[in-house]
Amino acid sequence: MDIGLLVFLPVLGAIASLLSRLKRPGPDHVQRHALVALIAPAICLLLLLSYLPRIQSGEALVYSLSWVPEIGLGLAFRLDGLSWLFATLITGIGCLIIVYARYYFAGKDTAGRFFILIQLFMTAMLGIVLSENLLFMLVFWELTSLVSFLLIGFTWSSRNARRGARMSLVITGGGGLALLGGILLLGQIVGSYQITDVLAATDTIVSDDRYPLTLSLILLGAFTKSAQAPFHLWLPHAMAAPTPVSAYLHSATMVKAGLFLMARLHPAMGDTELWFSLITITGMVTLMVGAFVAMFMHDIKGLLAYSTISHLGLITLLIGMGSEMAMAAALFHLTVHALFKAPLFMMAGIVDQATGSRDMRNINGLWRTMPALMLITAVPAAAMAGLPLMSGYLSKKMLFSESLLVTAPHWATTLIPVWVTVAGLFSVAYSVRIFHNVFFNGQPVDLPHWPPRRKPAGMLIPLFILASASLLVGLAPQATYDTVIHLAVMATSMTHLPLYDFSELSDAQGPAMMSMIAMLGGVVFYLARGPLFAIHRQLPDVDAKNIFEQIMQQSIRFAQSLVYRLENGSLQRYLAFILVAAIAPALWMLTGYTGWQGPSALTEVNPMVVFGAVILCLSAIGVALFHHQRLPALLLLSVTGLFVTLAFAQFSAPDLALTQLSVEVMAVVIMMLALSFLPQTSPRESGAGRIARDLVLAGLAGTGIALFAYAVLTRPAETISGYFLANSVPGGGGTNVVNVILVDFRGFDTLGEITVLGIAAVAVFAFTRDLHLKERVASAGTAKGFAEPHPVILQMVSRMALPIALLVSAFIFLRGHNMPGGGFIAGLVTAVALTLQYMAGGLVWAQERMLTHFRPLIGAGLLIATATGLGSWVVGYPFLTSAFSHMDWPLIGEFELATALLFDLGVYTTVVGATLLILANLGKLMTVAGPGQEVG
Amino acid sequence: MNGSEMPLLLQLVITFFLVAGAIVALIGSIGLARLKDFYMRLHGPTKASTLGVGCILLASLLYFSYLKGGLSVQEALVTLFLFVTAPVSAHMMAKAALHRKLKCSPRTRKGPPDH
Amino acid sequence: MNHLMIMPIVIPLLTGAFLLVMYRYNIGRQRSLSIGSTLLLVIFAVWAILQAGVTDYTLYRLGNWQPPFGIVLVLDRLSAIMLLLTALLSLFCVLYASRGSDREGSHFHALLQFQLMGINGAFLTGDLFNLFVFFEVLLIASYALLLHGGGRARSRAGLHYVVINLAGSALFLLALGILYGLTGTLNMADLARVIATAPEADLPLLKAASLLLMVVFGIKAALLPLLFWLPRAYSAASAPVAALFAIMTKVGFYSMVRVFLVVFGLDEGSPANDTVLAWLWPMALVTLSLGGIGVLGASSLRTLTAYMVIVSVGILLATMSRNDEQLLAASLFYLLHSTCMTAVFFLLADLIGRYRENGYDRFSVISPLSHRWILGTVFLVAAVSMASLPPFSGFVSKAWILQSSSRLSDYLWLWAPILMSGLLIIAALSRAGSGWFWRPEQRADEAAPALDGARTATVCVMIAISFSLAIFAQPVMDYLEAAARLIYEPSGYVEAVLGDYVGQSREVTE
Amino acid sequence: MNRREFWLPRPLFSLFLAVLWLLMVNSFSVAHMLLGLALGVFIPFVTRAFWPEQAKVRYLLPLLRYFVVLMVDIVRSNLVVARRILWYPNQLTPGFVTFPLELDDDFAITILASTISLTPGTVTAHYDSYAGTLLIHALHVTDEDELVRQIKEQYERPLKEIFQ
Amino acid sequence: MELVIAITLGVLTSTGVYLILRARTFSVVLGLTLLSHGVNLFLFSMGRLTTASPAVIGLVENYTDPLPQALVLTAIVISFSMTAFVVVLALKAAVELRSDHVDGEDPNEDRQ
Amino acid sequence: MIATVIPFVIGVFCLAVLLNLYRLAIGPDIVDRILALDTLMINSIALIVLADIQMSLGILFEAALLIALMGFVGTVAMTKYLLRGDVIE
Ligand code: NA
Ligand code: NA
Repeated sequence: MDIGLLVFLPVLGAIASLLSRLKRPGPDHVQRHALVALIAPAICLLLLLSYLPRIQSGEALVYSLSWVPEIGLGLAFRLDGLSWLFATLITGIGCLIIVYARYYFAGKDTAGRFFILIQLFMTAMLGIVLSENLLFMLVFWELTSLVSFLLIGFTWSSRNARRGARMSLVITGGGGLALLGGILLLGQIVGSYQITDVLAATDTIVSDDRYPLTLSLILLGAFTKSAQAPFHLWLPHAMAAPTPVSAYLHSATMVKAGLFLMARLHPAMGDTELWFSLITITGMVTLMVGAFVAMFMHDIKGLLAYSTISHLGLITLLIGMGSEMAMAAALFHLTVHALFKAPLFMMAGIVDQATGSRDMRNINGLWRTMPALMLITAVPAAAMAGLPLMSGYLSKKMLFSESLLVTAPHWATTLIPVWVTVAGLFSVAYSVRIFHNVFFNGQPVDLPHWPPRRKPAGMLIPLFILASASLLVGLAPQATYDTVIHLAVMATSMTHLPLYDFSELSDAQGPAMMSMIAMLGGVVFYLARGPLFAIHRQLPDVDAKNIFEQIMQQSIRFAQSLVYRLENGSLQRYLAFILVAAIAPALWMLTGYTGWQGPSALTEVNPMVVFGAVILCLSAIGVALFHHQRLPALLLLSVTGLFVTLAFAQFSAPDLALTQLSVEVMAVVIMMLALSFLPQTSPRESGAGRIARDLVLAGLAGTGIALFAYAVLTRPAETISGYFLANSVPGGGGTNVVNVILVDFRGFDTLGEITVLGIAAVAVFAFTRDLHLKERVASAGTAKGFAEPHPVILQMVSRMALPIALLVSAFIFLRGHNMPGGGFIAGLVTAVALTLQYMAGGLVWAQERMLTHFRPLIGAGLLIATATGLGSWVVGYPFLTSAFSHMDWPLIGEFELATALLFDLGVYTTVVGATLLILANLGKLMTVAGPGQEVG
Repeated sequence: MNGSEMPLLLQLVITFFLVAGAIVALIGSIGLARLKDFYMRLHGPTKASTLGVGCILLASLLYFSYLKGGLSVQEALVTLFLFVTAPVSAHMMAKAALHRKLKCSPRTRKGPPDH
Repeated sequence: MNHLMIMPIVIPLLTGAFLLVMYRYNIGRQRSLSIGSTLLLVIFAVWAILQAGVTDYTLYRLGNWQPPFGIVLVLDRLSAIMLLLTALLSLFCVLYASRGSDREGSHFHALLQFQLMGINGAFLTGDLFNLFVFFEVLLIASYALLLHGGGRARSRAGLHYVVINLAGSALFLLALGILYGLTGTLNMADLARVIATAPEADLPLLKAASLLLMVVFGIKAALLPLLFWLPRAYSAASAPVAALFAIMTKVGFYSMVRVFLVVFGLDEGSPANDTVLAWLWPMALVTLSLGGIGVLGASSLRTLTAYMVIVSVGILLATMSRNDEQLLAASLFYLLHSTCMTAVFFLLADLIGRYRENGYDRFSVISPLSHRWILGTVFLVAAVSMASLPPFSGFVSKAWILQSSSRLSDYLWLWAPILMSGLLIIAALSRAGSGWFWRPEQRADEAAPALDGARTATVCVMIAISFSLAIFAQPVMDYLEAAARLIYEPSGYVEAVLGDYVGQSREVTE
Repeated sequence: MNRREFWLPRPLFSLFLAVLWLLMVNSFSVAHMLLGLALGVFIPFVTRAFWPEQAKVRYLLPLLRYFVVLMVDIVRSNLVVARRILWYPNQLTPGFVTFPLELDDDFAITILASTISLTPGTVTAHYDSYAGTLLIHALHVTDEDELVRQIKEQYERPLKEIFQ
Repeated sequence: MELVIAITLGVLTSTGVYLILRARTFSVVLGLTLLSHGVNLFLFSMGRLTTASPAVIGLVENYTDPLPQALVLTAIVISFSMTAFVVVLALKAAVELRSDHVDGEDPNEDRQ
Repeated sequence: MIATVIPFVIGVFCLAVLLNLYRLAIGPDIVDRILALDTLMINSIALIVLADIQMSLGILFEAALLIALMGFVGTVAMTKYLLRGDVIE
């Protein structure tokens, strides 16, 4: 449990920092923040130290808590030698960074934010190294990318900071996704994400088909995080972050996460040809690229960044070699690097703040003004150069000696030793340069602050501690190795190893020679820097950030153009896509289908039906042909509608005929209302190609429908409708089965259907409410002549027709349950009769005479229908259960009372309200007082 | 069920109305198709078709009255409705034609007054 | 029979109708009614979750008619989940809209209630034609809501959306016609039964009908190449409407699951859904990829979110088309996550847009912003969740999907676009965030309107839901696995719905 | 307006509706009589605002007689028109005739206009309420004044009697 | 007879499809109407077509399949609602987008 | 007798309908087309009634009534549109 505490303590610290930040910033607020921020890491460090004895006994402390067992994700922690080493580095250096930052951020408001983020980051790093569950580790892995994004963009007003932050997030985030894939595959192979299980399943993993992919994905994650070429590009640009961030994230900790992962998985996945070649080659390239570029950097932080890349490559190379000794060297150098690189960054920050510059061409001769800094920096600089007696010397010699031991594959045996020697040479050169150029090399040039501003001595404390530690390691390598590193190495090889013998190392001749060459060569190289810089200046200046931005921009442009080209705002194209999508699969499916002709015999041809069919077809084709002339097309459409009605009447569907007819007229009236605002003709704007394409689509669609219809019609019908015919009278109380289906068997459909109508009307109301048709409104008025607005004769007849039409609709309504008719048709008849009043008397005239507004009518209709349905609850039946009874009243005769009639009343009311609401609002657009005024 | 058990006289009457209606309606439509200008064409449908359909409805009235045993006057309602609305339709169409200043045939004695 | 089951349909219907009757109600009363109704929906949805957890299938026979003759509502775990998701989502949308967006046009609350009725009906119904009806209800309401507030962009997008969906409705009817013509029934369970025993010669026709249905549902779900209406429609809609629309594509997905896996999937030997699933797979993958590209190329946060919707649809349909029980469960989890987060982003785009001096949610405009800290933090957290980064539900769901799919032979086809689109999302969101919150100057205080606490809180609670979905993932996953198991036992569904009805009253006419 | 006029604006028309109802339902049960009467009262009540003018029908019997005459004329006119259309469509001499109205009740004018449209070879094309004239199109006209006189004689005079 | 009906359905659908692919809202509305005619008739004919047998109990001896009729009735009402809606929307769009082209005057104006 | 004559009568009305369609197609003016459509509607009332008689159903009366009503309203709408450029104002 307390391992888990170890991980989450910094979160608590971050919360504490957040709370402390809420307090009004006083003169000492940075100090307060720093103190608050130091608590959690310090406790962590102490806890870790307290674990050391147990770790040294070779124990791996594992603690697991279930979280999402379904996907194998658990809160599981593991503390063994490897994680202890990393965790200690993270917390230890973290504490020192916080101390350093207390002075670095002195007087700045942003300090609080820094302390919050740095502790969050610490949590993320501790999570990575202490996770026992690989998926759980991934949670923290992504968190490091994210917090690092925020930290790099810390000074967000700078464009460089923003770009650098984005670049690092995209690269490391992308790597994280690859890692996710890799880890999931690994988990699938092993059957568990627990590191214990994974480490125990080496043979299963290596022999699996998916091993190459798994390894590649995992390494992709590791390489991006650890800035391996070609993913190293983000690291130099992360230097836009404040120096404490660079010192912590980009030298000591985050970039080591990838190395950690490789070391962690080495026992499970290493020891293969693939592992060796992927990692060593990457390491070698990174090592060389980093070292080479570092030599030519003028920016102190830039140089340090590239040197970091180079050292990361070096460690990667060692991990790739994979032998126990190489692993020992890797971990030793990793520790050593953390100890010397952090103080060098801190130095860069001090110099930057003191002089206002980081350019080594300007910064010279600081030894006079900052002698203490010079003295302290000498140690890490020497360590980086790998001078004898320094920690870096030993680790470099370990590398050299390991490089000589490589026997397979063939290409590596000579290449690697030469390669590492050259790289060593470069590293000597840039180490000498950073020290000499900053502290010596003549007088400073054009520095913003000169003489340097005094910096608090406190900043030197963490520097001093780290430098001492580095020195200590160099002086007592064996002790260092034995106490901490050996445990980690054992964790990476899962075997009990003999201790590394440093005395053996000092006796070896080869490594010593290589060291010598590197050192002398480096110095020579540095002395010859003038001409070399001149040559380097000739080389094209490549800014990775710009390249990255360009790639991003290009991708975005590509994405935009692709999307724009597809989603180009053309409805015609979208519809064509949909048609193709509907036709193509069906066509594909049915090519070669032979079952179009079903078993049923064809029925004989009825000439009247043929006549109707021909006219139906002709009128439809006519609409298509004359669609440019809109009113004639509309008339032809009416003919089509009429013949559809006749078809329904002919084929035993009187209800449908009635409905179709009423709907048709209302639709045509509505279309004509709209047509008065639209152009009277459609321009001919389709090219021949477009017309041909559309004709093909239309033809295919029509053929498809025809084939389907033919296939179905020639098959015997097998349906459930016998039940409806049988139960309509006994169960539904009506002889018109269609109506009984509508109000009873499938009354729920009808409820939905009238809701649709109601919504459509309300929608029309809502969006014509503020529609302005200015240019049209002016023409309305009271014209004389033939075009008088309200012809008297029409008015007279319409008024007379209204009561009669209402009587007819009452008739149709009441009859509906037993004969063709029903609420819907009755409603439409009423609506049509009232529409006639609008047409004859005008909107204002008719509107004044309406008994009610239309929206409440719609609502009431829906409520009536729903309430009828709910009524059946009272007697314990489900929604819409009907009841009916025939009552024989004396004198009056037999009366049938059915709840279905009440339901139909709801339908009627809704239809009247909805239809009139639509019409009135369309008509409203024409009147002078129209826009903005509510009608209905 | 069919009309074969009907009294011959009724059958004859119904047949007469059917045939007469058909002929009258056809004449109306012929007029619509053949006559020279719109105003003349208007006459055919307004009267002939209305009456023709009226005859058919009358036949239907008789037929179903017999079939269902009782007076079935629903068709009369349709006829009535047609006779009330047809003049109004014609009136409205004529107004529209006047408004659109449709040309009269050259044989017209006196054109419409200008408004 | 438990009447609570009809409540998710009846309550919004009554509320909507009542709001129309009381059309003069002031906006305050409208809001209270609407919020009250939506709260009730949440309660009933919770009941539905519990009920479905206890009983695999709860039936509600409307009109007390025996299925397949009457319409039957079927509540199982899948529909219960969808009901709860809809209820919660709509609650947040209503709350958000009640801060002012609802006044931009008429009858927002009534229309929204009708929309909920349609959505809930589509989730509950066990009848294919009734599904069509509820589709139309939810569509017509969505047309109206899309146009809510007016403006040119909405008119254009609305017109396209409407016409395309009308074409879709025509296709739906065609497919229904073919199915009815060949099977003589409309009840999903009965259809499944008949299709499973259909004569060999009819099978291709039935499969062709299923392909037509794929297009119909594909238009709703936004499957390539049927999705081009979506980006503009969703980005034109007002924020709460767009957020509610996050569930709409899922209605299409849900219908596909119901129809293709249950109705066409009964025959275990050679189910009729093989053709449609085979078509769905590549189309969904291309959809997913195009969604990712669109996310990168989006010019505003709303458009970006619209493409996020497309990405999520791609993932959902691709996983569904693999016809695997566990994968379906995983994709249902992803459905919960993606619906929640796309809704969050539509709201967030509006929330942030309100506090930018100009440019609303466009990326190309650099504009001072007020309340940078709060909004920035909310955006950051939301973006992390949206990008499927841990520790939010997106991470869990994606991990589950990838994991479950890795057992399939062609898993890499799914993995590659999922992971790549993840990267594109990270790239796009980091650009957006850094451009909005880091780049411009702080907006001058006097010009800045006060932060709307209610709107912000709504968004935050939704993000918190995404987070708690990850924290309490296991129980949710158990539920979803059970839901998926039921889907893959269509015979159980058929038995539960049809009961002892074995083709009585069916007649054959030559 | 008194109570009766409010609740029962048109008693005669109500009765007409009730009869019409019975004709439509084709059943003369007590139930339908009651229902017909109820509708006859209810419908004019709810639509009274649409029909504000009081019809001034003086004599019902002459009106009925008028309609019978009209029916005969319609049949006759059809025969005439049929002959013209079929046998000599090209020899027709159509023309517009302005008919000066003596009637001033809109309802009566409407009946007259409809009558003209339904009878031999004439269609009412326009009603000019300012000038008080009807514009008539005749399919075949040889003497305009004769036509005007004929219409006045045959239709306008009876209508005037009925409505004034 | 089946062939006649099939061809009619095909023609209705074809003309509808052709028209919805036109560039002007009015043509699209015409097309949608024709398409819905085609589809409704198709659905209707799926119950097989019979004459003189309306599903009114007691009127005739053989009844046609009433279920598709009920479905088509629902479909007609829905397509009427949709037509009304889309007509008004087309009008609104034509006014606001300054053109009755389905994409307005400039389809990409709200894109930046 | 009636059964024999009905097909003939139907045929005559079909001929009438064809003539109406001919006028509808050639126009020349839109008013001609409206007139043709109006006539077509009236003739189709006859067709409906004849079909009703032929099938001896007696249930298509409402259809005839509605065609009459709807035909009238449609014609009025179209002519009003021509007269005023609008149907309702
Ligand atoms: Na220097
Ligand atoms: Na019932």
